[in-house]
Amino acid sequence: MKYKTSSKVRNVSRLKGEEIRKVAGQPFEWWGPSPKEARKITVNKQKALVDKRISLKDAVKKHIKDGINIGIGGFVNTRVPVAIVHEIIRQGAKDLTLSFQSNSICAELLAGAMILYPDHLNIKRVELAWWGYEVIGIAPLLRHLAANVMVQLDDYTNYGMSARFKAAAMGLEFIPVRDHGGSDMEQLNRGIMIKSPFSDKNTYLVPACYPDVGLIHVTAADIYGNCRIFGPLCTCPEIAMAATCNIVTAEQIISNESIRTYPNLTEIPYVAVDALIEQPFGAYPGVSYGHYWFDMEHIQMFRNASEEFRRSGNTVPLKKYYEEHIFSCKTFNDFLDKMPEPALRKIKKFDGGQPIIIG
Amino acid sequence: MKYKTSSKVRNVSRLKGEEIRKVAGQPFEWWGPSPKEARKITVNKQKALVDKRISLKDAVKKHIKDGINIGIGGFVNTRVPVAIVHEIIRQGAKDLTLSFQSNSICAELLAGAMILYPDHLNIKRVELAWWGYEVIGIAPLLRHLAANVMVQLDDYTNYGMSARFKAAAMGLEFIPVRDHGGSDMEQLNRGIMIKSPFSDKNTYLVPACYPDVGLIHVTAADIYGNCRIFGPLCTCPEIAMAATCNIVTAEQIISNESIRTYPNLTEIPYVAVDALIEQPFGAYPGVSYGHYWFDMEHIQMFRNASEEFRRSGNTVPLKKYYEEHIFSCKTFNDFLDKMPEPALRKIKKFDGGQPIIIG
Amino acid sequence: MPDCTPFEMISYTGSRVLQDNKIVFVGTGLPIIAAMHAQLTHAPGLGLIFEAGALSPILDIGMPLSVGDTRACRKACFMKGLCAVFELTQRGHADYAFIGGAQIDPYGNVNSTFEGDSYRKPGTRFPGSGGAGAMAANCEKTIIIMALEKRRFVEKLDFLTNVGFGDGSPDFREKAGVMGSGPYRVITHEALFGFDESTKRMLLLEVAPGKTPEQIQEKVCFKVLVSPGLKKMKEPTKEDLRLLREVCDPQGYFLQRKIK
Amino acid sequence: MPDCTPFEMISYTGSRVLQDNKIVFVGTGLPIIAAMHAQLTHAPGLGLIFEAGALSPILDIGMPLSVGDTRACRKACFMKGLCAVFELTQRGHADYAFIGGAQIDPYGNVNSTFEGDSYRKPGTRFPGSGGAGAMAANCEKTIIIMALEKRRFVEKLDFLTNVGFGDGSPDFREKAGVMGSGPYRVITHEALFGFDESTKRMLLLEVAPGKTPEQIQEKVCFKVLVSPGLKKMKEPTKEDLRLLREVCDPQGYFLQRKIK
Repeated sequence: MKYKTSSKVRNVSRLKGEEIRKVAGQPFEWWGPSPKEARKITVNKQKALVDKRISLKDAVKKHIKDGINIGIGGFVNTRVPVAIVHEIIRQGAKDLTLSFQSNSICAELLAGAMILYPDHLNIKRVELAWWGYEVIGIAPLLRHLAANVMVQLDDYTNYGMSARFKAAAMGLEFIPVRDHGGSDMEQLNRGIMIKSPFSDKNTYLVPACYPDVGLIHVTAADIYGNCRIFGPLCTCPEIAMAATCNIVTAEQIISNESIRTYPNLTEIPYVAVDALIEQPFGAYPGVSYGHYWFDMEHIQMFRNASEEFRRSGNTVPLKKYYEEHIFSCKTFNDFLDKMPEPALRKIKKFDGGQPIIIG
Repeated sequence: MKYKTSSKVRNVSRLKGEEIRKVAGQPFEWWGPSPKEARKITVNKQKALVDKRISLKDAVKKHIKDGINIGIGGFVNTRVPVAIVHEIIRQGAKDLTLSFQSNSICAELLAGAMILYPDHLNIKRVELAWWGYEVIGIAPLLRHLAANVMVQLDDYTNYGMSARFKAAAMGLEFIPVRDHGGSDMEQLNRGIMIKSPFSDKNTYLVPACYPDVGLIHVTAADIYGNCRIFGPLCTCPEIAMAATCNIVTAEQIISNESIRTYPNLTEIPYVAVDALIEQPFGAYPGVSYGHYWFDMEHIQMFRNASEEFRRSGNTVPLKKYYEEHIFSCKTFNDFLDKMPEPALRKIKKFDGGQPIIIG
Repeated sequence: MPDCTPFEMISYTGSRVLQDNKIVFVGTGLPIIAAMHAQLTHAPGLGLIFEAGALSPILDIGMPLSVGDTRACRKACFMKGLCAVFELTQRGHADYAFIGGAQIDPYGNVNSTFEGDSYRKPGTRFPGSGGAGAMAANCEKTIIIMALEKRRFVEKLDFLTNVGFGDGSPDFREKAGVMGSGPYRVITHEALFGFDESTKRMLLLEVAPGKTPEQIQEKVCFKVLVSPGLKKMKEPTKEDLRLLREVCDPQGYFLQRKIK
Repeated sequence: MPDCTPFEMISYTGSRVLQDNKIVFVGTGLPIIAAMHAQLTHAPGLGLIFEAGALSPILDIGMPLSVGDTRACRKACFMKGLCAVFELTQRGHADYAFIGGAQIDPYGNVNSTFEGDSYRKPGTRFPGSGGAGAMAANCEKTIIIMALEKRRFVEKLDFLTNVGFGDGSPDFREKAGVMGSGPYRVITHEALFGFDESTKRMLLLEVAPGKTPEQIQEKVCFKVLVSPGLKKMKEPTKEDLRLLREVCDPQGYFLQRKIK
């Protein structure tokens, strides 16, 4: 199937033919609900405006099941759903598929949990574009998982993953993109090159990505789940519409009256939201535009523990992080309470004060 | 080509086989710039933040040429670019292709100009979803043009046309949709049914629509062309990104500082805008959310003149409309000056006062 | 029964068909009136989609006269553009499509493109598919409003604009690549139709008081199946009529029109 | 010439390469610094795109440390998400891509996925394509920053992540379905490369003062073509260095790092 049409990329790199054939020989498979299944789940939902607020603990208990595909919102350190990820780690889940464009702390936290507590939480495969810390460095735990063949990876570009969520948000099976072609991703990932029926030109199609559950952190939401996002939207609106269920944390709950005063500002409509939690600092130590910048020192502290594990196999500092910051906390607020007040004050100040509309 | 794959729609209706084959026998053809040509035009543009303001007269003189595809923004009576259409009618243009989802007054005004002054302005073909006045009635001049085979029509759904502009905004050749299949539009329009390479299921693809020039009316813009739109966005952001050039009228010019304070509110970025005109009431007699409702009496007056022509062939009332309201006006403000003040007061009041952010 | 106009009967019946806590994608005119009435009575949790871009507005300054009209966006929860709401629909968020048209055939296919013998040279050109084609394809259930007239209820359409069950074959919609389950109800002032599950043909479910299935058949070109559980159409109460006349369409834009 | 670090030389050269009134799609680190320097000197009309969603921000509260960082959106003209900015790029609005990577081959293809013999069992896994794959495909011209080291300038990549000229055949990019015209410059601290028009292979355009083409060749695995018009790389002035050190990256996050 893979080779019905292709670019001329074969043999440009050292990528081995047998590896390519191995992957290409597999029939195409959805790594989450198929488009038809995803639609059916949506069709069968109640569409009423109801209060979606619930505790994070109950939300995760209700929606995070073994074997599901979890779509992670945000981008690298931006509006990443850290509070939700902490709770998933506390409760555990197996055979997960993760889907995201670029992530740092959320992906590493889940990877670390898998390394330390494999019977409690583990990741089977990841569809992604990028996994790292940008200025802070590479992702040690990804490197460990990859080198030890502990997860299956499926590589796309940031646009490719975004377009895959977008295709799902549109209710489609696939969407054409102008990238991947001519790279080894074309040879390995689950996209397919076709000839455009309009021009006969090679055109790469990426399959839609419908997560079972999307994890999204937003600037503000009303109790029904109508969400405002200020700053970069990342791929959050698309992931939320793509997923068959969404757990959303919001920096603050605002009134439905405010939402209805400026309906143009709603980036995710209530119909997509299943569980809503007011969680200030819900993306901490990541950044949330209009509220706080990222806490580089905290991220470095966790990364240092991860890097020490990768280099030496010493799990002590890493374990200490999980015990102290996740397992000994009942809620994300318990974790935040352990953070030094000056650190939080500093990241609030660093936000820069570009205004957001939450009235 | 058309019949490589198709639904089972053949012979469900009385649509004649020879008519279908006639259309399907034609090779696929872009009705405006091809995706490659459109990209090239964009690549060669200067990308600087420069003051885009110009008179409407000069904008039309510069950008509206014979033979081009004009993408009309707005939807039915909503934020329709009436001021720009008046100027196009004043200056004239030949062999036009029009592209829009649903339109009323703009399409009828152009059609009427073609009927009355065919050597001055004429339309060769229209790609569309809907042409009418909703509550006010059918579009008499469309009916006249169609019955007399004066234009070629290519029919899609409102989503189909929107998706076609969206595909162009994304720089693509085509986009999959979940409609048209199983209807006679599948047999006649320029979309193509394929088998999805992911599921082998029938999937309809519509070709992107790249207008040469987009006509857009917005709520507010800064001098560089960063545009805010409140109320329904219709397909305006997509048309603006699809077109290789855009003429934009704005109810009001706002400061670049304001734009930069709330960058999330910009719906069309400056890079898409070539000519900008501050034109209060630029969509009149259509509606512009936050500013005014539509003027049903004025629309009825024009439609009555059109309907009289359709029924009786009498061009006098229609000609009177064009002479009085377009040709005897140097600018759109001259036209507005002829409108009774109470009518404008009334439609302002009918807007309802949902707030917009223009500070 | 208080006197009611044909369009009042249609609106009231449309309202009855809509369930609470669902989302209905409405077109201009009677669909809006039916949805407003439903919200005011048995379905306060009904959400509306208007195709210019609004989800779940509150229609508190009057009935919208256009689906792109400011009134149709009034106090919406979410408002973007056509792409956003039609994609909500493709993704499964719209329970009902509420469409009209010029002709309907036994399988719930609808023509809103032209009447006559030729697409290229139409006898009467209509406005076109508009939103109806996408709604009929991808809202979960399609409700069609149509005046009960022989020229409208035809064996074969002049043009199939908005997809129903096609030729009635079980896989027609799947082969068409559309997602919704298809036609659900056809509402006229004298009869309410559903569709027979196995043949996908129109099935008479209810007739107006004083009417017989035979009288309905006379106004339909194709053979009408009659439900074994045939019922009488419920009539609007005085209060229903007050709501329709005073709240939903006080100017009578739609309700006071005449059926030819 | 004042003393300058390798990364200062790269940033300054990056700045030189960027024309005024164009739009550059920047990644974290040196690309941002180069673009900031260009805006401060010869290209005040240069616009920036950050992939989390910002177009043409004003970086007046410091250098962004992440492309999704609040600072990267500061006073932007337009801010949506990844889809919006990558689609601007597919549509032709981004003149330059500014990317890095772990390995580069003679045709300007870049690896940022893994080092080793197997995709499934990589020796060293890198972060992945991220935005670079889409930028290299669809920005009009691709600028690549790379430390000049033999292990990086290789004959064949372990993995081709971000498309350049592929195997150098004239229709490679067309057959790949990508839109941009491809690799434009490769910037190192000791050499600036372009590409030969006919062979699509890397072409030495400029060398750092005191360096010879032979010395550059020693650090590159493949045969380096040398431009007949070979030039000396321009060095930053004191004022350039002040801007780089005091305005662009006062904390030295990127400029003070060492090349291994």
